[in-house]
Amino acid sequence: MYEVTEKPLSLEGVVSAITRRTCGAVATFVGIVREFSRGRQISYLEYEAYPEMAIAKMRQIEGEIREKWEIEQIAIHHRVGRLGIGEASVVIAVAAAHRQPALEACTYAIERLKQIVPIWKKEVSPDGSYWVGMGS
Amino acid sequence: MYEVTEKPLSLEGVVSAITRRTCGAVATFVGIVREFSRGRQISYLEYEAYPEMAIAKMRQIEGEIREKWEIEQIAIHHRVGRLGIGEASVVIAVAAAHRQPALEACTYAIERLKQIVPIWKKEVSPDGSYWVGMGS
Amino acid sequence: MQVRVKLFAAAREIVGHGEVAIELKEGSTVGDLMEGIFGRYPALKEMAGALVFAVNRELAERSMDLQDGDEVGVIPPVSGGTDV
Amino acid sequence: MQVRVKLFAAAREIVGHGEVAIELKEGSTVGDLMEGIFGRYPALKEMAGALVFAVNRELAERSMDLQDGDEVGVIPPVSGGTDV
Repeated sequence: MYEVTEKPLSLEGVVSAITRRTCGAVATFVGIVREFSRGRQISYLEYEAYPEMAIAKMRQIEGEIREKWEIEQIAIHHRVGRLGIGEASVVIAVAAAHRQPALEACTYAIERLKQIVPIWKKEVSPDGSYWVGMGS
Repeated sequence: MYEVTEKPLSLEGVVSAITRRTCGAVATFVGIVREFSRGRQISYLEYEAYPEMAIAKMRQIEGEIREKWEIEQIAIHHRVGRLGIGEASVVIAVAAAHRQPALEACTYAIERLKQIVPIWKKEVSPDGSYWVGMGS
Repeated sequence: MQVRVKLFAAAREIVGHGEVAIELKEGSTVGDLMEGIFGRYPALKEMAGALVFAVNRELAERSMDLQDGDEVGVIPPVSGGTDV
Repeated sequence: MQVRVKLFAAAREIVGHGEVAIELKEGSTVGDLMEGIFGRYPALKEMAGALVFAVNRELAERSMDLQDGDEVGVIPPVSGGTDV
Protein backbone atom coordinates (compact mmCIF):
# COMPACT_ATOMS: atom_id res chain seq x y z
CA MET A 1 0.00 0.00 0.00
CA TYR A 2 2.96 2.29 -0.58
CA GLU A 3 3.45 4.47 -3.56
CA VAL A 4 5.84 7.17 -4.69
CA THR A 5 4.29 8.56 -7.82
CA GLU A 6 4.24 11.50 -10.19
CA LYS A 7 0.48 11.22 -10.57
CA PRO A 8 -2.03 13.26 -8.57
CA LEU A 9 -3.03 11.52 -5.35
CA SER A 10 -6.58 10.38 -4.75
CA LEU A 11 -7.72 10.45 -1.14
CA GLU A 12 -10.94 8.64 -1.92
CA GLY A 13 -9.01 6.00 -3.86
CA VAL A 14 -6.58 5.37 -1.01
CA VAL A 15 -9.37 5.14 1.55
CA SER A 16 -11.49 2.72 -0.42
CA ALA A 17 -8.45 0.57 -1.19
CA ILE A 18 -7.77 -0.02 2.50
CA THR A 19 -11.29 -0.28 3.91
CA ARG A 20 -12.48 -3.78 4.86
CA ARG A 21 -15.78 -5.02 6.30
CA THR A 22 -14.05 -5.20 9.66
CA CYS A 23 -13.05 -1.51 9.68
CA GLY A 24 -15.06 0.96 11.67
CA ALA A 25 -12.67 3.87 11.37
CA VAL A 26 -10.37 5.42 8.83
CA ALA A 27 -8.09 8.28 9.79
CA THR A 28 -6.29 10.17 7.07
CA PHE A 29 -3.72 12.88 6.73
CA VAL A 30 -3.23 14.91 3.59
CA GLY A 31 -0.24 17.20 3.18
CA ILE A 32 -0.92 20.06 0.80
CA VAL A 33 1.27 22.63 -0.90
CA ARG A 34 0.72 25.96 0.83
CA GLU A 35 0.95 29.41 -0.62
CA PHE A 36 3.55 30.41 1.97
CA SER A 37 6.38 28.50 3.57
CA ARG A 38 8.77 29.88 6.15
CA GLY A 39 7.45 33.34 5.31
CA ARG A 40 8.16 33.11 1.58
CA GLN A 41 5.58 33.12 -1.17
CA ILE A 42 5.72 29.79 -2.99
CA SER A 43 5.42 29.51 -6.77
CA TYR A 44 5.51 25.72 -6.82
CA LEU A 45 7.33 22.81 -5.23
CA GLU A 46 9.52 20.11 -6.72
CA TYR A 47 9.46 16.88 -4.75
CA GLU A 48 12.21 14.34 -5.16
CA ALA A 49 12.44 10.91 -3.54
CA TYR A 50 14.86 8.07 -3.14
CA PRO A 51 11.96 5.84 -4.10
CA GLU A 52 13.24 2.37 -3.19
CA MET A 53 14.47 3.54 0.20
CA ALA A 54 11.33 5.63 0.74
CA ILE A 55 9.15 2.54 0.22
CA ALA A 56 11.41 0.50 2.55
CA LYS A 57 11.09 3.18 5.23
CA MET A 58 7.31 3.32 4.81
CA ARG A 59 7.26 -0.45 5.44
CA GLN A 60 9.37 0.11 8.52
CA ILE A 61 6.84 2.68 9.77
CA GLU A 62 4.05 0.15 9.26
CA GLY A 63 6.01 -2.38 11.31
CA GLU A 64 6.48 0.12 14.12
CA ILE A 65 2.77 0.95 14.04
CA ARG A 66 1.68 -2.68 14.16
CA GLU A 67 3.78 -3.15 17.29
CA LYS A 68 1.94 -0.29 18.97
CA TRP A 69 -1.64 -0.35 17.68
CA GLU A 70 -4.26 -2.76 16.38
CA ILE A 71 -4.83 -1.59 12.86
CA GLU A 72 -6.14 -3.32 9.79
CA GLN A 73 -4.52 -1.51 6.88
CA ILE A 74 -2.27 1.44 6.22
CA ALA A 75 -1.47 3.21 2.99
CA ILE A 76 1.06 5.94 2.34
CA HIS A 77 1.16 7.60 -1.06
CA HIS A 78 3.68 10.35 -1.74
CA ARG A 79 3.77 12.42 -4.84
CA VAL A 80 6.97 13.57 -6.52
CA GLY A 81 7.69 16.03 -9.29
CA ARG A 82 6.26 19.50 -9.65
CA LEU A 83 3.29 20.41 -7.46
CA GLY A 84 1.28 23.59 -7.51
CA ILE A 85 -0.40 25.27 -4.58
CA GLY A 86 -3.33 23.29 -3.26
CA GLU A 87 -2.05 19.97 -4.58
CA ALA A 88 -1.62 17.03 -2.23
CA SER A 89 1.96 15.91 -1.65
CA VAL A 90 1.21 13.03 0.69
CA VAL A 91 -1.82 10.98 1.65
CA ILE A 92 -1.73 8.68 4.65
CA ALA A 93 -4.71 6.54 5.53
CA VAL A 94 -5.08 4.10 8.40
CA ALA A 95 -8.05 1.77 8.73
CA ALA A 96 -8.84 0.01 11.98
CA ALA A 97 -11.73 -1.56 13.80
CA HIS A 98 -11.77 1.33 16.25
CA ARG A 99 -11.14 5.03 16.06
CA GLN A 100 -8.38 5.47 18.61
CA PRO A 101 -5.76 3.25 16.97
CA ALA A 102 -6.63 4.66 13.54
CA LEU A 103 -6.15 8.26 14.71
CA GLU A 104 -3.03 7.63 16.78
CA ALA A 105 -1.37 5.53 14.10
CA CYS A 106 -2.08 8.17 11.46
CA THR A 107 -0.47 10.87 13.58
CA TYR A 108 2.52 8.61 14.23
CA ALA A 109 2.88 7.80 10.53
CA ILE A 110 3.19 11.42 9.39
CA GLU A 111 5.66 12.23 12.18
CA ARG A 112 7.85 9.26 11.30
CA LEU A 113 7.53 9.93 7.59
CA LYS A 114 8.98 13.39 8.14
CA GLN A 115 11.81 11.87 10.19
CA ILE A 116 12.98 8.88 8.21
CA VAL A 117 11.58 8.77 4.69
CA PRO A 118 14.07 10.16 2.16
CA ILE A 119 11.97 12.68 0.30
CA TRP A 120 13.04 16.26 -0.33
CA LYS A 121 11.38 19.25 -1.75
CA LYS A 122 12.60 22.32 -3.51
CA GLU A 123 10.59 25.39 -2.72
CA VAL A 124 10.53 27.61 -5.75
CA SER A 125 9.58 31.18 -4.99
CA PRO A 126 9.95 34.45 -6.88
CA ASP A 127 13.15 35.23 -4.96
CA GLY A 128 14.89 31.90 -5.51
CA SER A 129 14.64 28.23 -4.73
CA TYR A 130 15.58 26.25 -1.65
CA TRP A 131 15.96 22.56 -0.95
CA VAL A 132 14.11 21.50 2.13
CA GLY A 133 14.93 18.12 3.47
CA MET A 134 13.66 15.22 5.39
CA GLY A 135 12.33 16.33 8.73
CA SER A 136 10.53 19.35 7.35
CA MET B 1 -19.73 23.24 7.14
CA TYR B 2 -22.10 21.00 9.05
CA GLU B 3 -24.50 18.58 7.54
CA VAL B 4 -26.87 15.88 8.71
CA THR B 5 -27.99 14.17 5.57
CA GLU B 6 -29.55 11.02 4.16
CA LYS B 7 -27.23 11.14 1.17
CA PRO B 8 -23.95 9.21 0.94
CA LEU B 9 -21.01 11.17 2.28
CA SER B 10 -18.14 12.24 0.05
CA LEU B 11 -14.77 12.43 1.75
CA GLU B 12 -13.15 14.05 -1.27
CA GLY B 13 -15.99 16.59 -1.46
CA VAL B 14 -15.65 17.56 2.18
CA VAL B 15 -11.89 17.89 1.94
CA SER B 16 -11.91 20.05 -1.16
CA ALA B 17 -14.65 22.25 0.31
CA ILE B 18 -12.50 23.19 3.29
CA THR B 19 -9.05 23.44 1.72
CA ARG B 20 -7.67 26.95 1.19
CA ARG B 21 -4.39 28.19 -0.27
CA THR B 22 -3.18 28.74 3.28
CA CYS B 23 -3.74 25.12 4.33
CA GLY B 24 -0.81 22.74 4.49
CA ALA B 25 -2.58 19.92 6.26
CA VAL B 26 -5.95 18.23 6.28
CA ALA B 27 -6.74 15.55 8.84
CA THR B 28 -9.87 13.50 8.42
CA PHE B 29 -11.80 10.87 10.27
CA VAL B 30 -14.31 8.58 8.63
CA GLY B 31 -16.61 6.37 10.67
CA ILE B 32 -17.73 3.30 8.79
CA VAL B 33 -20.38 0.67 9.41
CA ARG B 34 -18.63 -2.52 10.50
CA GLU B 35 -19.69 -6.07 9.98
CA PHE B 36 -19.59 -6.73 13.71
CA SER B 37 -20.49 -4.57 16.67
CA ARG B 38 -20.24 -5.62 20.29
CA GLY B 39 -19.80 -9.19 19.09
CA ARG B 40 -22.97 -9.27 17.00
CA GLN B 41 -23.16 -9.64 13.25
CA ILE B 42 -24.69 -6.48 11.77
CA SER B 43 -27.18 -6.55 8.89
CA TYR B 44 -27.44 -2.78 8.61
CA LEU B 45 -27.70 0.33 10.77
CA GLU B 46 -30.39 2.95 11.08
CA TYR B 47 -29.06 6.35 12.12
CA GLU B 48 -31.37 8.94 13.58
CA ALA B 49 -30.51 12.49 14.57
CA TYR B 50 -32.02 15.44 16.34
CA PRO B 51 -30.77 17.48 13.40
CA GLU B 52 -31.13 21.05 14.67
CA MET B 53 -29.51 20.23 17.99
CA ALA B 54 -26.86 18.10 16.27
CA ILE B 55 -25.84 21.05 14.09
CA ALA B 56 -25.81 23.35 17.13
CA LYS B 57 -23.56 20.92 19.00
CA MET B 58 -21.24 20.61 16.00
CA ARG B 59 -20.90 24.40 16.06
CA GLN B 60 -20.12 24.21 19.76
CA ILE B 61 -17.37 21.68 19.03
CA GLU B 62 -15.89 24.04 16.45
CA GLY B 63 -15.89 26.81 19.05
CA GLU B 64 -14.10 24.59 21.55
CA ILE B 65 -11.54 23.62 18.92
CA ARG B 66 -10.84 27.20 17.88
CA GLU B 67 -10.06 28.04 21.51
CA LYS B 68 -7.47 25.27 21.62
CA TRP B 69 -5.90 25.09 18.16
CA GLU B 70 -5.10 27.26 15.17
CA ILE B 71 -7.18 25.76 12.43
CA GLU B 72 -8.54 27.16 9.21
CA GLN B 73 -11.69 25.17 8.52
CA ILE B 74 -13.61 22.26 9.93
CA ALA B 75 -16.42 20.24 8.43
CA ILE B 76 -18.55 17.55 10.04
CA HIS B 77 -20.99 15.61 7.91
CA HIS B 78 -23.12 12.92 9.48
CA ARG B 79 -25.33 10.58 7.59
CA VAL B 80 -28.72 9.40 8.82
CA GLY B 81 -31.11 6.72 7.63
CA ARG B 82 -30.26 3.18 6.66
CA LEU B 83 -26.57 2.38 6.13
CA GLY B 84 -25.08 -0.88 4.94
CA ILE B 85 -21.74 -2.36 5.91
CA GLY B 86 -18.83 -0.37 4.54
CA GLU B 87 -20.80 2.88 4.24
CA ALA B 88 -19.53 6.03 5.94
CA SER B 89 -21.66 7.31 8.81
CA VAL B 90 -19.56 10.35 9.63
CA VAL B 91 -16.84 12.38 7.95
CA ILE B 92 -14.83 14.94 9.89
CA ALA B 93 -12.21 17.04 8.16
CA VAL B 94 -9.99 19.71 9.66
CA ALA B 95 -7.78 21.95 7.55
CA ALA B 96 -4.95 23.95 9.08
CA ALA B 97 -1.70 25.57 8.11
CA HIS B 98 0.19 22.90 10.05
CA ARG B 99 -0.25 19.23 10.71
CA GLN B 100 -0.32 19.12 14.49
CA PRO B 101 -3.41 21.29 15.03
CA ALA B 102 -5.21 19.54 12.16
CA LEU B 103 -4.56 16.08 13.63
CA GLU B 104 -5.27 17.01 17.24
CA ALA B 105 -8.44 18.92 16.40
CA CYS B 106 -9.73 16.04 14.28
CA THR B 107 -9.23 13.60 17.15
CA TYR B 108 -10.93 16.01 19.53
CA ALA B 109 -13.86 16.50 17.17
CA ILE B 110 -14.76 12.82 16.91
CA GLU B 111 -14.46 12.35 20.69
CA ARG B 112 -16.72 15.31 21.40
CA LEU B 113 -19.14 14.29 18.66
CA LYS B 114 -19.63 10.95 20.38
CA GLN B 115 -20.17 12.75 23.70
CA ILE B 116 -22.53 15.60 22.91
CA VAL B 117 -24.07 15.33 19.45
CA PRO B 118 -27.56 13.80 19.60
CA ILE B 119 -27.34 11.05 17.04
CA TRP B 120 -28.39 7.48 17.69
CA LYS B 121 -28.14 4.30 15.78
CA LYS B 122 -30.13 1.14 15.70
CA GLU B 123 -28.03 -1.91 15.07
CA VAL B 124 -30.08 -4.39 13.11
CA SER B 125 -28.73 -7.90 13.27
CA PRO B 126 -30.23 -11.33 12.50
CA ASP B 127 -31.04 -11.82 16.18
CA GLY B 128 -32.79 -8.50 16.77
CA SER B 129 -32.18 -4.79 16.82
CA TYR B 130 -30.71 -2.53 19.44
CA TRP B 131 -30.63 1.23 19.88
CA VAL B 132 -27.17 2.51 20.60
CA GLY B 133 -26.91 6.02 21.83
CA MET B 134 -24.74 9.04 22.00
CA GLY B 135 -21.40 8.18 23.48
CA SER B 136 -21.00 5.01 21.49
CA MET C 1 -49.50 26.95 26.96
CA GLN C 2 -48.26 24.50 24.40
CA VAL C 3 -44.87 22.87 23.91
CA ARG C 4 -43.53 20.66 21.16
CA VAL C 5 -41.93 17.45 22.34
CA LYS C 6 -39.43 15.77 20.07
CA LEU C 7 -38.65 12.12 20.66
CA PHE C 8 -35.81 10.11 19.25
CA ALA C 9 -34.62 6.55 18.84
CA ALA C 10 -36.07 4.16 21.44
CA ALA C 11 -38.21 6.96 22.95
CA ARG C 12 -39.70 7.74 19.55
CA GLU C 13 -40.50 4.10 18.91
CA ILE C 14 -42.28 3.74 22.26
CA VAL C 15 -44.40 6.84 21.75
CA GLY C 16 -44.99 6.09 18.08
CA HIS C 17 -44.33 9.68 16.97
CA GLY C 18 -41.23 11.76 16.53
CA GLU C 19 -43.02 14.92 17.58
CA VAL C 20 -46.07 15.64 19.71
CA ALA C 21 -47.70 18.91 20.78
CA ILE C 22 -48.69 18.98 24.44
CA GLU C 23 -50.85 21.44 26.36
CA LEU C 24 -49.51 22.33 29.79
CA LYS C 25 -50.53 24.55 32.71
CA GLU C 26 -48.58 27.77 33.04
CA GLY C 27 -45.57 27.25 35.28
CA SER C 28 -45.02 23.62 34.30
CA THR C 29 -41.50 22.25 34.39
CA VAL C 30 -39.74 19.68 32.23
CA GLY C 31 -40.43 17.21 35.05
CA ASP C 32 -44.17 17.99 35.01
CA LEU C 33 -44.29 17.50 31.26
CA MET C 34 -42.53 14.16 31.49
CA GLU C 35 -44.74 12.88 34.30
CA GLY C 36 -47.71 13.38 31.99
CA ILE C 37 -46.00 11.54 29.16
CA PHE C 38 -44.79 8.72 31.40
CA GLY C 39 -48.39 8.21 32.60
CA ARG C 40 -49.39 7.38 29.05
CA TYR C 41 -46.26 5.39 28.10
CA PRO C 42 -45.14 3.08 30.90
CA ALA C 43 -42.39 1.62 28.69
CA LEU C 44 -40.91 5.11 28.44
CA LYS C 45 -41.08 5.50 32.20
CA GLU C 46 -38.89 2.41 32.51
CA MET C 47 -36.02 4.27 30.91
CA ALA C 48 -36.83 7.52 32.72
CA GLY C 49 -33.73 7.46 34.90
CA ALA C 50 -31.50 7.43 31.84
CA LEU C 51 -33.30 10.07 29.77
CA VAL C 52 -31.95 13.56 29.47
CA PHE C 53 -33.78 16.57 28.13
CA ALA C 54 -33.09 19.54 25.94
CA VAL C 55 -35.13 22.72 25.94
CA ASN C 56 -34.72 24.67 22.74
CA ARG C 57 -31.76 22.44 21.89
CA GLU C 58 -29.80 23.02 25.07
CA LEU C 59 -29.61 20.42 27.80
CA ALA C 60 -31.95 21.27 30.67
CA GLU C 61 -32.69 20.05 34.19
CA ARG C 62 -36.07 18.55 35.03
CA SER C 63 -36.71 21.52 37.29
CA MET C 64 -36.56 23.97 34.38
CA ASP C 65 -39.70 26.05 33.79
CA LEU C 66 -41.20 25.73 30.34
CA GLN C 67 -42.54 28.58 28.23
CA ASP C 68 -45.21 28.57 25.57
CA GLY C 69 -43.70 27.43 22.27
CA ASP C 70 -40.70 25.66 23.77
CA GLU C 71 -39.20 22.69 21.98
CA VAL C 72 -38.42 19.86 24.37
CA GLY C 73 -36.12 17.11 23.14
CA VAL C 74 -36.27 13.72 24.82
CA ILE C 75 -32.79 12.28 24.59
CA PRO C 76 -32.61 8.52 25.12
CA PRO C 77 -29.91 6.82 27.09
CA VAL C 78 -26.34 6.55 26.13
CA SER C 79 -25.42 2.94 25.65
CA GLY C 80 -22.01 3.08 27.24
CA GLY C 81 -20.84 0.70 24.55
CA THR C 82 -18.12 1.77 22.20
CA ASP C 83 -17.69 0.25 18.82
CA VAL C 84 -15.52 2.64 16.90
CA MET D 1 34.93 -3.31 -7.39
CA GLN D 2 32.17 -1.02 -8.50
CA VAL D 3 29.42 0.71 -6.52
CA ARG D 4 26.45 2.75 -7.63
CA VAL D 5 26.10 6.12 -5.96
CA LYS D 6 22.66 7.72 -5.87
CA LEU D 7 22.45 11.43 -5.22
CA PHE D 8 19.39 13.45 -4.33
CA ALA D 9 18.15 17.01 -4.08
CA ALA D 10 20.98 19.53 -3.54
CA ALA D 11 23.63 16.79 -3.79
CA ARG D 12 22.23 15.65 -7.12
CA GLU D 13 22.22 19.19 -8.46
CA ILE D 14 25.85 19.76 -7.46
CA VAL D 15 27.06 16.55 -9.08
CA GLY D 16 24.80 16.96 -12.08
CA HIS D 17 23.67 13.33 -12.06
CA GLY D 18 21.27 11.34 -9.94
CA GLU D 19 23.35 8.20 -10.25
CA VAL D 20 27.02 7.53 -10.91
CA ALA D 21 29.00 4.28 -11.04
CA ILE D 22 32.34 4.46 -9.25
CA GLU D 23 35.30 2.08 -9.26
CA LEU D 24 36.85 1.54 -5.86
CA LYS D 25 39.73 -0.47 -4.39
CA GLU D 26 38.71 -3.56 -2.48
CA GLY D 27 38.20 -2.76 1.19
CA SER D 28 37.04 0.81 0.60
CA THR D 29 34.61 2.34 3.07
CA VAL D 30 31.76 4.80 2.61
CA GLY D 31 34.17 7.46 3.84
CA ASP D 32 36.79 6.52 1.22
CA LEU D 33 34.13 6.70 -1.50
CA MET D 34 32.99 10.10 -0.37
CA GLU D 35 36.51 11.53 -0.13
CA GLY D 36 36.91 10.72 -3.80
CA ILE D 37 33.64 12.39 -4.69
CA PHE D 38 34.34 15.44 -2.54
CA GLY D 39 37.67 15.86 -4.33
CA ARG D 40 35.79 16.40 -7.57
CA TYR D 41 32.89 18.43 -6.16
CA PRO D 42 34.06 21.01 -3.60
CA ALA D 43 30.50 22.38 -3.27
CA LEU D 44 29.39 18.95 -2.09
CA LYS D 45 32.23 18.87 0.42
CA GLU D 46 30.85 22.07 1.93
CA MET D 47 27.76 20.18 3.06
CA ALA D 48 29.74 17.07 4.01
CA GLY D 49 29.13 17.44 7.74
CA ALA D 50 25.40 17.31 7.21
CA LEU D 51 25.23 14.44 4.72
CA VAL D 52 24.19 11.01 5.79
CA PHE D 53 24.59 7.82 3.82
CA ALA D 54 22.62 4.72 3.05
CA VAL D 55 24.13 1.47 1.86
CA ASN D 56 21.60 -0.73 0.13
CA ARG D 57 18.85 1.54 1.47
CA GLU D 58 19.81 1.29 5.13
CA LEU D 59 21.57 4.12 6.92
CA ALA D 60 25.28 3.42 7.26
CA GLU D 61 28.29 4.87 9.05
CA ARG D 62 31.19 6.29 7.08
CA SER D 63 33.35 3.48 8.44
CA MET D 64 31.22 0.82 6.75
CA ASP D 65 33.03 -1.42 4.27
CA LEU D 66 31.59 -1.46 0.80
CA GLN D 67 31.09 -4.52 -1.39
CA ASP D 68 31.00 -4.84 -5.14
CA GLY D 69 27.55 -3.90 -6.42
CA ASP D 70 26.51 -1.89 -3.37
CA GLU D 71 24.10 0.99 -3.79
CA VAL D 72 25.20 4.04 -1.82
CA GLY D 73 22.63 6.79 -1.25
CA VAL D 74 23.84 10.29 -0.52
CA ILE D 75 21.20 11.86 1.71
CA PRO D 76 21.36 15.65 1.87
CA PRO D 77 20.84 17.63 5.03
CA VAL D 78 17.68 17.98 6.90
CA SER D 79 16.59 21.57 6.93
CA GLY D 80 15.30 21.67 10.43
CA GLY D 81 12.49 23.88 9.21
CA THR D 82 8.92 22.75 9.62
CA ASP D 83 6.10 23.98 7.48
CA VAL D 84 3.30 21.50 7.91
